[in-house]
Amino acid sequence: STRPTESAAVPTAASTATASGPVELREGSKVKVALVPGGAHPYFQPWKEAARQSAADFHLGGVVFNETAEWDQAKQNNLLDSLAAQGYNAFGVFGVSPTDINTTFGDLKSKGFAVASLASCPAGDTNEADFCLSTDVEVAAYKAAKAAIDAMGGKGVLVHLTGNNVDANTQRRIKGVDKAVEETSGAVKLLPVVADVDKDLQTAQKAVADLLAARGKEIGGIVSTAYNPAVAAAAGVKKAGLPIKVVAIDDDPEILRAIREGSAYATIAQNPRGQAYVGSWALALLQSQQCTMRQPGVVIDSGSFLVTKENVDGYDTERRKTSEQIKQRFAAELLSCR
Amino acid sequence: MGPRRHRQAADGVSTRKPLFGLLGLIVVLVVVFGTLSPAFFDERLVLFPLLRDIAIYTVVGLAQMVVLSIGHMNLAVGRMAAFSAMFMGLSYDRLHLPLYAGLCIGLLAGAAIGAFTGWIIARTGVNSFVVTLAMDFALLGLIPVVYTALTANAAFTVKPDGMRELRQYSLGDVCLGNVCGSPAVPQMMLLAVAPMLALGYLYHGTRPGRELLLTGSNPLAAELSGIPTRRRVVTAHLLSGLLAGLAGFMLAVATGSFRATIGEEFLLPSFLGAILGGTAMAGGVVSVIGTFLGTSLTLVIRRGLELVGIGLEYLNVYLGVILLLALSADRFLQRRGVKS
Amino acid sequence: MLIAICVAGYLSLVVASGGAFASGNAVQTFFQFLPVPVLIGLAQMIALSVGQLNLAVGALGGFLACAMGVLMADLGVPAPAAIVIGLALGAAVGALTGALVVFTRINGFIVTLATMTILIGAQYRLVGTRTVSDYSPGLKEFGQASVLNIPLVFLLALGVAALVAMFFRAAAPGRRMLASGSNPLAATLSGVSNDRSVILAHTLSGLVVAITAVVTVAVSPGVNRSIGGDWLLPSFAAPIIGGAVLTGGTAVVLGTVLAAFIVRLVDSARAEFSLQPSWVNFVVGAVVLGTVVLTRARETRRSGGSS
Amino acid sequence: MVIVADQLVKVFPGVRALDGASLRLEAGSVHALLGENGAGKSTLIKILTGVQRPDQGRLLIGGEAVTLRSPTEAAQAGIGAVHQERNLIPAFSVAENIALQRLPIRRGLVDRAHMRAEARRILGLLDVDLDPDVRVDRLSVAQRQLVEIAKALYGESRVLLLDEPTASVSPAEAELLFTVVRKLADSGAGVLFVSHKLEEVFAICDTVTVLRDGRTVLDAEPIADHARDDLIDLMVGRSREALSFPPRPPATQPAVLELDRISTAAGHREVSLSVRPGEIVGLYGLVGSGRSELAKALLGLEPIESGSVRVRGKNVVIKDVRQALAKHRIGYVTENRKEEGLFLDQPVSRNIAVTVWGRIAGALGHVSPAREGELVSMWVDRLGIKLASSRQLAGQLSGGNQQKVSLAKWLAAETEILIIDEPTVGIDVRTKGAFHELIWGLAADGMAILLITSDLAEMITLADRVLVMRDFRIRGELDNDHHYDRTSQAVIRLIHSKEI
Ligand SMILES: Nc1ncnc2c1ncn2[C@@H]1O[C@H](COP(=O)(O)OP(=O)(O)OP(=O)(O)O)[C@@H](O)[C@H]1O
Ligand SMILES: Nc1ncnc2c1ncn2[C@@H]1O[C@H](COP(=O)(O)OP(=O)(O)OP(=O)(O)O)[C@@H](O)[C@H]1O
Ligand SMILES: [Mg+2]
Ligand SMILES: [Mg+2]
Repeated sequence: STRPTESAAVPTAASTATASGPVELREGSKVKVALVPGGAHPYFQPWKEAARQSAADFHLGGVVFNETAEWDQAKQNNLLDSLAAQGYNAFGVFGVSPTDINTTFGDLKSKGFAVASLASCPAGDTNEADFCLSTDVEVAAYKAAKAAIDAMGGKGVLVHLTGNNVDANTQRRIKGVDKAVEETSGAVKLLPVVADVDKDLQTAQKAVADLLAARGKEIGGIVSTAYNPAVAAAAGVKKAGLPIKVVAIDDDPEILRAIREGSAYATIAQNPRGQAYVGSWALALLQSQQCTMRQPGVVIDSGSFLVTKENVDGYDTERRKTSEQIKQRFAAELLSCR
Repeated sequence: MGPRRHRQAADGVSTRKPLFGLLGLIVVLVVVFGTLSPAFFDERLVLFPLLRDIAIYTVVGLAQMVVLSIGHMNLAVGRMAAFSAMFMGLSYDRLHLPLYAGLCIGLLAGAAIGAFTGWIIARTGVNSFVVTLAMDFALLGLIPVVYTALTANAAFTVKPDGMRELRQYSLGDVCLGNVCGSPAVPQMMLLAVAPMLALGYLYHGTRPGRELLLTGSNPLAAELSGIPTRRRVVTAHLLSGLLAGLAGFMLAVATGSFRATIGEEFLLPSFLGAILGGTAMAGGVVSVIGTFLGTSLTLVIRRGLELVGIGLEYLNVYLGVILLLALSADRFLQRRGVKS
Repeated sequence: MLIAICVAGYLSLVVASGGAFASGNAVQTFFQFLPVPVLIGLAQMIALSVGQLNLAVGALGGFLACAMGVLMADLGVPAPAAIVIGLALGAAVGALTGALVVFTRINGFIVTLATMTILIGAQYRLVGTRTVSDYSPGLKEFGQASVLNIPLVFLLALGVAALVAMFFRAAAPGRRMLASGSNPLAATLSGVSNDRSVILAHTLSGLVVAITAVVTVAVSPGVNRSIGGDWLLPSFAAPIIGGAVLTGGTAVVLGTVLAAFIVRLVDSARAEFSLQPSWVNFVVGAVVLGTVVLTRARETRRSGGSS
Repeated sequence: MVIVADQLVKVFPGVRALDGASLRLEAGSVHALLGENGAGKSTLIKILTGVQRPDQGRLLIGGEAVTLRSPTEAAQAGIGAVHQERNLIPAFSVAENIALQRLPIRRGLVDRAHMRAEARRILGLLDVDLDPDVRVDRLSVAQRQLVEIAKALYGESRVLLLDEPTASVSPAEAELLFTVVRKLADSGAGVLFVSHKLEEVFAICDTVTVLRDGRTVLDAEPIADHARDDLIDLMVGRSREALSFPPRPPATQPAVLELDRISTAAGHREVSLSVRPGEIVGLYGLVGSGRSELAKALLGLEPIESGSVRVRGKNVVIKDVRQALAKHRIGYVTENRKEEGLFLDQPVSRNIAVTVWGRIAGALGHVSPAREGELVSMWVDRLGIKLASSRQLAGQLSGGNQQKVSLAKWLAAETEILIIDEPTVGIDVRTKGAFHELIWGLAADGMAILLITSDLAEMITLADRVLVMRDFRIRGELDNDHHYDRTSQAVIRLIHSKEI
């Protein structure tokens, strides 16, 4: 469950209130923020709305959301340069390739732009961006797996469906799931990961169908850390009418629907809206020279939430609360402002 | 093999390479985009990265061109790049070799895998399409195994000395006395120019090059004219692997790490660049400059649209439409030219 | 030859799975996902028969699937109407592509690559990143329905295959297309219009893609921008393993179907033995190469691929 | 019905293929169209069949002006043609190839029964017995030729245009064709007959038109009024004497090429022959007797099962043409230029230079353009190849000029042993003479030549010794005294000799 995160977040929130007043952005009109995901994906859709809202709330020079990177690091680098050429001077980026993105961040910083790594942090233990606001993909995968295992009653056979096998993020998701399974010390058996099934919905559907046809009886839980397999798994399990607990990540309408109708057990919702909204705000503070990071490259958890049938309608308010707390935390601990 | 060749022989137009047309198109587009958004001429933020891309994808196109020249295809062009980049990463990460030593090792690996592919094709006489497709799958399986075994995130992140410089430096940084090159032209461009010159010479000036073309033009007649067609098949695929490797290196340097996903985006651009440039899929006709221009055309269009601020909703639509319009216009003018 | 491999492969799977693989459910699952590879293979084969390539197979399929989905789910168009529109649209796009190839004389590869890009863009315009799923239950039932564990959609695909075979064997336009593909000059001198053949080929190719899209909409839980993203290589692999020649003049319907079957076998094996994806890729590579070496080696001692 | 071409002009990049050519083809007559290679004969025929559009001039059919936009329109106007290039669909059946013009349809599908019947009927006219259902790619060169003729007859053509129909058929088959042609003419059809074999022309034609450099220099005159030589003069533009070579003293040096009781996978049995330097050995036989395949076997393209090959006295096993060329200095001029001889989409220069690169290539295989250029232009001149520039694509040359290119390739190679397969198929009289002098000269300079030809006259003009092959066996050998009647008698006798 998500209790720990919150209980962690709440006291800090309390403390900020006393420590220092909330930070107000004085002059945002010269700051143009570009929010650049790795490519088109349901996960990032809330960024659009957040972009509009932050532009309005903080009177920024402009906030643009551009998803034309098409999951190609080279394309994303070019896109960032183009945006810079168009006058954008603060960047919130989901790096296509976690192992390369630090290089990109470095280049952007060296050109004097404020940079935030949103929704995922660079691989390795350094972060060239000003800060990283995310729930790390590995952690999210870990939580999803745990949720599935709990639902399975702590034992049984678990399967992990995921995307492009040679992608670094996929490797981290696999690690996350493996970790959760290891913690059961053998009570839960993990079938070999089914990767490369996110290419298109049918590949995913086929993979799920074949899986259920071959192993359906023994499988107790499916955790999908990619979008299409999640949709396919929910539908597949429902069709096969097997008592398999499907846990997804992210909260695309399609997945929430599956949870409501019970074909999926749960999902690990993250906080893309908060990432974009708070991220833009912090970027504006940095780029307008009003503040600096106390500890450049710091990593902040943007929160993650277990969504089941029970809280499927309520979890979003909880999530907005968290976003607010993150903002306060920035003000209190992370930024030092003039 | 007959059909396309007859078609070509039948009318001179289709065989003449549309180089000037392409050049014209590129100029026109640059002017248009430049006026729509003056930022287009920003040396540091636009021209430099654009030219760096052109350099990389020109090499990719050449890697496809050399096999097209014998009427074959290489569907594994991207995976061969990844394969050879893997060896480069290994030699930096494990052997701590300097940048160019690692490059050489990687290129050797690329050449080897290419030659092996060519050898299978020559031996079995099976369609290159199928063999390279199979090779692609095989490598697709092999590469992740190695990376997951040896690295944390499916990538070698060590940065040998000179890598950063190679990525960032332009001709502006090479000066004779106090005259310096243009800061808009990345030094990496040299890595593309070198193979362009080499291939240009190979095809126009040397025996093996011409023998490649004739093998593509009519394998049976080539065999009967004393050309070692099988050896040429191997040669072509070897070169393809080598160039793919070079492209992989350039991409890795440009983005930052030697990773398993290198080259995933290479396949279609490799054909597009070469064929736009006037290289015939049926073999026997190549154009090195054309490959460069064809690659430039597509990248200029994309970059221009980006700068004008086209979102994903329209980007691809415009990309395709502009490409079609531009080429149709070009063809139309060409035919007018021939008539008069 | 291919047949032998198919039978052998299938039986070995049945044995390996201790008979489980012969069970109704498994059989149904197996054939449930055969129609799409078969149909896209045929669509590509039709283009190849006149020496053309159709890179837009996946993009067109994805676009049409999404278009039909949106028509039904958002605009409330009844399924039959949506299907008719989809088919018509597919044929139209195909015809347009063919016309472009003929009238601009731009290489078909480039043209279809451009149309592919356009269609991918259009598909995104239609559905963005969402998944459209609440459309005609009737259609979805059809997608799941089966007689004796053989899904209707598979029978549909076989029907289409039969028609295509018929077309190339016995219909005058089909024969003319093959003539154009095999030797355009000779075809011209025999009063066959190569231009017409090319346009017709692209039109039919588009139509078959549209049928594939219909099947997709019926079979899959929903449609989104990912549909069709993975069709390109399979569409080539099936006919070429089946014995089609890239430069035209061949129509190998049976070969295409069998090749698709073989690839599907590998999928199932992957699940059956829960193989590592890497291994599966090895296997696919090996199977593809093995099959073709066996079937082709005796044919041609001539160096190099036929293209 | 008459068909009239009036002052046609056709210009290709660099060439005026037709430059005021006129033709008047009467119904009920066989009309010869003569001219050197590149004179414009095929172009004229392509225009009469709507394959190409004239740049100037008019076509009149039955008195009124017409424009033929496509071969279909020509067919509808009752014009059928056998073009110079082979134009069959290899994978289709004989019947289907014949009927491709207008496939018979029944209930939307091709009516195969009817198609087969039609094919049988037409093949019957030619009385050729060929199974209408056999795939064309299983046929011999000659058989394919006959199918093309049947194809032209399909659809009751009132006008039949034959562009070198006898170029690659045996005399017997040619005879057959002539009787058919006569039949057609007598039944009121107009036949246009293009050939470089003047004997044939005189044998079957009533009237004659001569083209020179795309211009009509003799317009539809009775052939009877003209002697062989003044026709040649008209074609060539200047008079030349017919050549005949005196018998030579038999060559004395030891043989450089010897086959000793060779048997091949292709079916040759116990084939033995030897060729000395300075000697032309003729290998005669009907089409399909296995001569070309013997040559191919010799070059390692067909497996040799038993027997031995000796080159300059040493036993050798030849792997491929490259080895034959580089190591043993053996060259092979293929018989079938389109598939085996030429690179149609490549410049003429490369087509010729391909065999010499090995010799002139320097370090890194560098080929000096100058060196290559002069070699190419030398051979272009020596064979009088008619082209716009050496950068012109081989596929754009006239049929005969293509043949010259494929020969030039091997002459340029400067081999010591040369196997020449059907060198003068589709070559005009003058050039044929030039070829003969050339080949004779090569031998005189000490080259060992094995000459394969189905043209008996040519064989007797050139060969020192003639070997006769039938059904993949050597049936006999005779010394050639260059006396046509005597030697031809002997050869024919050997061919039809019944002994096994
Ligand atoms: N498609 C083409 N492009 C360019 N030149 C051509 C083309 N077709 C023919 N020519 C030129 O036109 C001239 C006439 O060619 P044509 O084939 O009519 O000669 P021909 O009389 O048939 O000779 P032959 O007896 O050798 O067949 C030649 O010089 C040839 O090179
Ligand atoms: N009756 C036949 N039926 C089928 N194929 C044949 C027949 N005769 C010959 N062929 C094939 O046609 C080609 C011509 O035969 P080949 O060239 O070997 O004999 P040839 O005496 O050299 O004839 P040519 O005079 O055409 O050179 C060969 O490929 C041969 O296999
Ligand atoms: Mg001719
Ligand atoms: Mg022969």
